[in-house]
Amino acid sequence: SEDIAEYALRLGDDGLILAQRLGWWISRAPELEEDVALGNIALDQLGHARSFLSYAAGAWDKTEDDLAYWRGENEFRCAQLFEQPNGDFARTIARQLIVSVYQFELYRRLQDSSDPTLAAIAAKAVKEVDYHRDHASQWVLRLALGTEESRRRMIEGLKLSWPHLEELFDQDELYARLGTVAVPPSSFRADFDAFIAAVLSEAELELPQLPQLPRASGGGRRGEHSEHLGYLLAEMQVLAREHPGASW
Amino acid sequence: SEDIAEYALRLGDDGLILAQRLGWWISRAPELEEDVALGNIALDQLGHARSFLSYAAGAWDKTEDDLAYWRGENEFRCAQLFEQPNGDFARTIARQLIVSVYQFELYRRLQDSSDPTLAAIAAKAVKEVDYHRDHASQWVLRLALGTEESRRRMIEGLKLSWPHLEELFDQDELYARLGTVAVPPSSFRADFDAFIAAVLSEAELELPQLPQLPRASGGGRRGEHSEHLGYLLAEMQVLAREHPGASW
Amino acid sequence: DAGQAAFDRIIAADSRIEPRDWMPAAYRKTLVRQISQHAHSEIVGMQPEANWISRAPSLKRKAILMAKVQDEAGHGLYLYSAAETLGTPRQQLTEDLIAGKARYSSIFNYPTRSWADVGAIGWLVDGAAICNQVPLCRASYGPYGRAMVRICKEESFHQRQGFEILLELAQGTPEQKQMAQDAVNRWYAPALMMFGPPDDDSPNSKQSMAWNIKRFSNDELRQRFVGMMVEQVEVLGLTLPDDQVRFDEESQKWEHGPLDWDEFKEVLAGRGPCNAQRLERRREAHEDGAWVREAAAAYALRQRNAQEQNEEVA
Amino acid sequence: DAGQAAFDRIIAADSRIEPRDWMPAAYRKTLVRQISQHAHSEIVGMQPEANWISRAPSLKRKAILMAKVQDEAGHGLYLYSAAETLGTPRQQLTEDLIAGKARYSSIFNYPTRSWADVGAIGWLVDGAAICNQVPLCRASYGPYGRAMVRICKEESFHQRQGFEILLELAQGTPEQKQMAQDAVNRWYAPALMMFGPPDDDSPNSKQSMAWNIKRFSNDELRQRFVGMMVEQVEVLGLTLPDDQVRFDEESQKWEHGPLDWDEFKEVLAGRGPCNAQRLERRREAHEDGAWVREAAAAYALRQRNAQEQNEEVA
Repeated sequence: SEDIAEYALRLGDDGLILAQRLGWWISRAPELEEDVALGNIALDQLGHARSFLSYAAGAWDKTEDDLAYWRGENEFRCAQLFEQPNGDFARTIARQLIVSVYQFELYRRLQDSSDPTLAAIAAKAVKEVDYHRDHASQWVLRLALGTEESRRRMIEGLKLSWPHLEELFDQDELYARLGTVAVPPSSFRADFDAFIAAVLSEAELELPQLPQLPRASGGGRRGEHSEHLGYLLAEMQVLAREHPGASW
Repeated sequence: SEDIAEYALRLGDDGLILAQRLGWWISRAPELEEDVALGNIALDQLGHARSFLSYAAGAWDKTEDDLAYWRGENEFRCAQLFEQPNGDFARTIARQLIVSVYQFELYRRLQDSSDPTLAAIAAKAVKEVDYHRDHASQWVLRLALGTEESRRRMIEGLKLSWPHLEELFDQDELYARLGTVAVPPSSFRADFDAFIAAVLSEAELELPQLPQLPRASGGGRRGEHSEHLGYLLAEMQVLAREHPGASW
Repeated sequence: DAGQAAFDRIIAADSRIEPRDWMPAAYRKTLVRQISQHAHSEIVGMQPEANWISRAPSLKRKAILMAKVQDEAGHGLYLYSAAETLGTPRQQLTEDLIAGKARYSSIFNYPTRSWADVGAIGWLVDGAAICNQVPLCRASYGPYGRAMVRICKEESFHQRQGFEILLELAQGTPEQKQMAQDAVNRWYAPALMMFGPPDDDSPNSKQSMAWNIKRFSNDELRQRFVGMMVEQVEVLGLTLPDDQVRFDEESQKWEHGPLDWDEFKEVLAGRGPCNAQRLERRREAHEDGAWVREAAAAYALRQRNAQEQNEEVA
Repeated sequence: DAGQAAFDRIIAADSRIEPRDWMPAAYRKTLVRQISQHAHSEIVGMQPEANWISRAPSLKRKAILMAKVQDEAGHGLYLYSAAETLGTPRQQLTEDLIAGKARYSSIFNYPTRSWADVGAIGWLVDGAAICNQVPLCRASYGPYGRAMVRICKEESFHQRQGFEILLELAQGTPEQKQMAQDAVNRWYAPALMMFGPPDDDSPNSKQSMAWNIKRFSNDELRQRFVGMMVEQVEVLGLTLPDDQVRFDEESQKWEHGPLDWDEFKEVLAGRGPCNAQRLERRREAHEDGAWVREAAAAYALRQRNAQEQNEEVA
C-alpha cells in the first residue's frame, strides 16, 4: 500500500542520506582503520536504503534510482539528523551514536513486522546496525575519556546533534494506519534512552541538557528539511540528472 | 566572430568562477570589513563576467544565463587557478594576488583592443581590478609580516596557488588568429613578474620556487579542469537546471 | 541635576542626544541593547540569504543577492559603530553574540528552503523591518537615527527586489508559483511577529516611547504592515495564509488572525529550527578568523613602531 | 657467513624468506621501498576514485565504488603490515609520504574528470596493477607474497567492475560512449607507463629479479598487458588511442606506440596535475586526525592502567 511505501521511504531515505554523508570520510578518516570502518558502515546503510527504496519504489512502479536521483528536496523523507553535516570526527560519532541506537531498537522490533518484506530487511539490517552501535559507543568512550581536546570536541559534537534527536520520535498518524506493519518510535523510547544514558555515563558525560527543537521544526518526515540537504542532493544527483534516461 | 566569442568566454569564465568562489566568504569572513571587501570583489568579478559572457553569447544567439547554467564542465574555459578551493583566508589571498595582478595587466592592455566591446568592458574592469590588486597586496603584507602563524599560512597559501600560475600564460593559436583584438599573455609577463616580485619582496617572502605544472595539465582553456570544478558547477547550476525554460 | 535637565529638555523638544551629551544610564543601556540587537540581526540575517548566493538561478539575481547580503554586513558595521559611540566596543558585542548571550531578530532562525524564500525575506521581512525602522530615523539618539536613515534607504531597495523575485515566480511555471506561495505561507506569521509581542505584553515599550526612541506601538506598526501586504499580495497574484485579515471600519485599522506567540517564545529561547546552526556558523567564522585579525593587529603595530622610529631619527 | 648462505639457499630454491630470517640489508631496503610505495599507492589511489563516490550515477554503482575504495584502504593496511615485519613502522612511512619524501604510483596524479574515469581506472589501472602483481604473489619475501595473494584476488574483481562500467557507457547514449572513449584516451598511456621505464633504463630491475622479487621485466609485462587490452577493448566497442599497436609475429610479442617518458618523469618529480592536491589531502586527513589518534592512545593507556591496578588489587 502507499502507506507502507511511505514508511519504507522514510527508512530508506534515512539510510541513503547517512551513507552519502559517511561516504565522504572514505579517504579522509583519522586512521586507515576508520576509512575501512566508516566505509563499512556507509555501505551497510546504503544496502539497507536500497532494500527499503526498492520496496517503496514498487508501489509507484519505479526503481530505487528513480527515487534516489529524481526526487526534489521536499520529496525526501529522512529525519533532519541524518542530513546534518559531518563536522569533525567527534560530530560524526555523536550523530552515529544517536542514529545507530535508534536504528538498532527500531530494526530489532521491525523484524516482527506483519509485512514480511520489511521484516526480512530489518532482520538483516539489525545485525549490521548492532556493529554500528558498538563502533559509535566505543568511540564515544575513547573521545570522551581520551584527551582534554577530544573530550571538548565530543561534548561539542553531542551538543550539535542533540537538538535533532526529538524529531526521531515524532509519531504521526501514519503509525496508527500501519498498525503492526510499522514500529512506532514511542515503543522503544525507553530502551533508546537507557542505552544512551549508559554510554554517556560510562563516558562520564552529562546527558546533554539541551533545548530540543520544537516539533514544528522537525519536519523531515513531511519533506521539510534543514538548509543542508539541498547541497547534498545537488551533488548526489548531478550526474544522473545530466543524462536523463541513461543507464549506468 | 567565433574566435572573439571564445576569447570573451575565457575571460568571462575566469570572472564567473572566481565570483562563485569568493561569494562563499560573504557571511564567513574573518571580520565584517572583509565580508564587505570580498563581497565587493566578487560582485565586480561577476559584473565583468556578465559583460564578457553576454558578448560571447551573442555570437551563438544565446544569453549569459544559457552559458552560465547550461554548459557542461568541459565547455568551461576558465584557467584552473580560478576554480581552486578557497582554503583558509591566506590561500584565498594568495589566489587573489596572482589573479588580480594578472587581470590588471591584461585589462589595462585590453582597453586598446581593436574590438570596441572588449575595450569598453576592460576600461571599466581595470579600475575595479586595480582595487582588487591593492586589496590582495595589502593582505599579503599583513599576513606575511603579521604573526608567525599568519606567515606560515601565507607561505602555504602561495605554495598551493603557485603551481597554477604558469597556465595563465599559456598562449595558444587563438591569439595569433585574434591579432589586435586580444592581449597575448606573453606581452605582460614581465610586468606581472615584476609586480609580484615587488610585493613578495616587501613581504619578505621568497618567490615560491615551486615546480610548475607541465603545460599538459593546464588545460582549462581547452575545457580540461581540475577535480574541483565539477562540484562548483553542480551547486551553481542545480536550481536553474531543475527548472528548464523557467525565467527568474 | 543639570545633565538630567538638559536631557529632558532635548527630549521634550524632540531634538537629538549626541554621544558627548549626558544621558541617563537606563537610556544608554536601552539603546545599547536595541542597537546591538539590531546589528546582530543584520549579521545573522546574512546567513539565510547567503544560503542561496551560490545557487541563484540567474546571474542577474546572483549579483543582486550578493549585493544585498553585502549591504547587510555594511548595516552591521554602521550599527556597531553607533553602539560604540555609547561606549560598548564591537568586540564585546560580538563575543556576547557568539556566546549566545545576545539576542537577534528571531525570524532568522528559520531556514530558507527554496529560492522563493529569498524573495519572501525581501518582501516580508525587509518590509516589516522598514515599517519598524522608518520611525527610528527620528530616534532621539543622533548616531542611531542617522544610521537608520542610510539603512532604510537600502532596505526599501531590498524590499522591492524581494517583491520582484516573487512576482517573477508567481508569473512563472506552476512549480515556481507554488514555490512562491509556499515561501509566503512560511514567512508571513514570523514576519508579523517581528514587531514584537502584543502591546499588552510589551513592558518596555512605554519607556522607549517616552524617550522618543520608539514612536509607535508594536500593534500599530503590525497593523500598518498588514495593510501594506494585503495590497501588494494582490499585485503578486498570491495569497496571505490568513483568512482573518480585514479592514476594521470602526477602528480604521487592519486586523489579522491570531499569531502563535508560544512558537515565538520558543524560537526566542533558542529552540527554533536554526538557532544552533546560525550561532555555530558565526562562532566558526569568528574563531577561524582570529589568526587573521591578530595578524592585522600585529602588522599595524609594526608599521606604527616603524613610523615612530623614523620620526625619532628625523 | 651463515646468514648469507642460508639466504642464498632459500632464494636459489625459490622458497620464502620470513621476517625472522637473516637477510641482506639491501634486500630489506629494496623490499621496504617497494612495499611502502605500493602501500602509499593504494592510499593515495583512493582519492581519484573517491572523487566520484558522492556523485555515482546509480545506487548500485555507488555501493560498488564505495566497496572498492574501501578495499584499497584494506590493501594499504596489509601492505603497511608487511612493511612493518621488516622493521619499519607505519607511522614513519606515513610521515615520509606526507612530507613528500616517499613515492607512490605516478598515475594517481591525474584527475578523474568524469564518471567514465572510474571505469577506466578499474579496467586499465587495476588491469596493469594485476599484471604487475600476479607475479609478486610468488615474491621471495613471505609476508609480501601473501599480502599480494589477497590483494590480487580483490583487484581482479575491481578490474571486472571497471570493465562493466565502461561497457555500460559504451553501449549507452552517444554522450556516454564519448565519455568512455575520452577516459580510455586519457588513461591508456599512463597505464602503460605504470610498468616503469623501458628495460634499458631500469637499473634496479636486475637485482630484484635475482632476489626473486621481480619475475618479469617491465617491457615484458607491458607487452603482455597491451595484448590483453587489445582483446578487451574490442569487446567494449571502443578503441585504444594508439595506432601502432600490433602483434609482432617474429618476436611473438605485442608492440605499442612510443610513450612520453618525459611526461612520466615530470609527474614523478611532482609536476603532475594533481601531485600537490593528493599530498595536501593526505596531509590534511593526517593532521586533522591527530587529535583522534591521540585520544585513542590515551584511552588505551588509561584502560591498560586500570586493568593493571585491578590485577594488583586482586
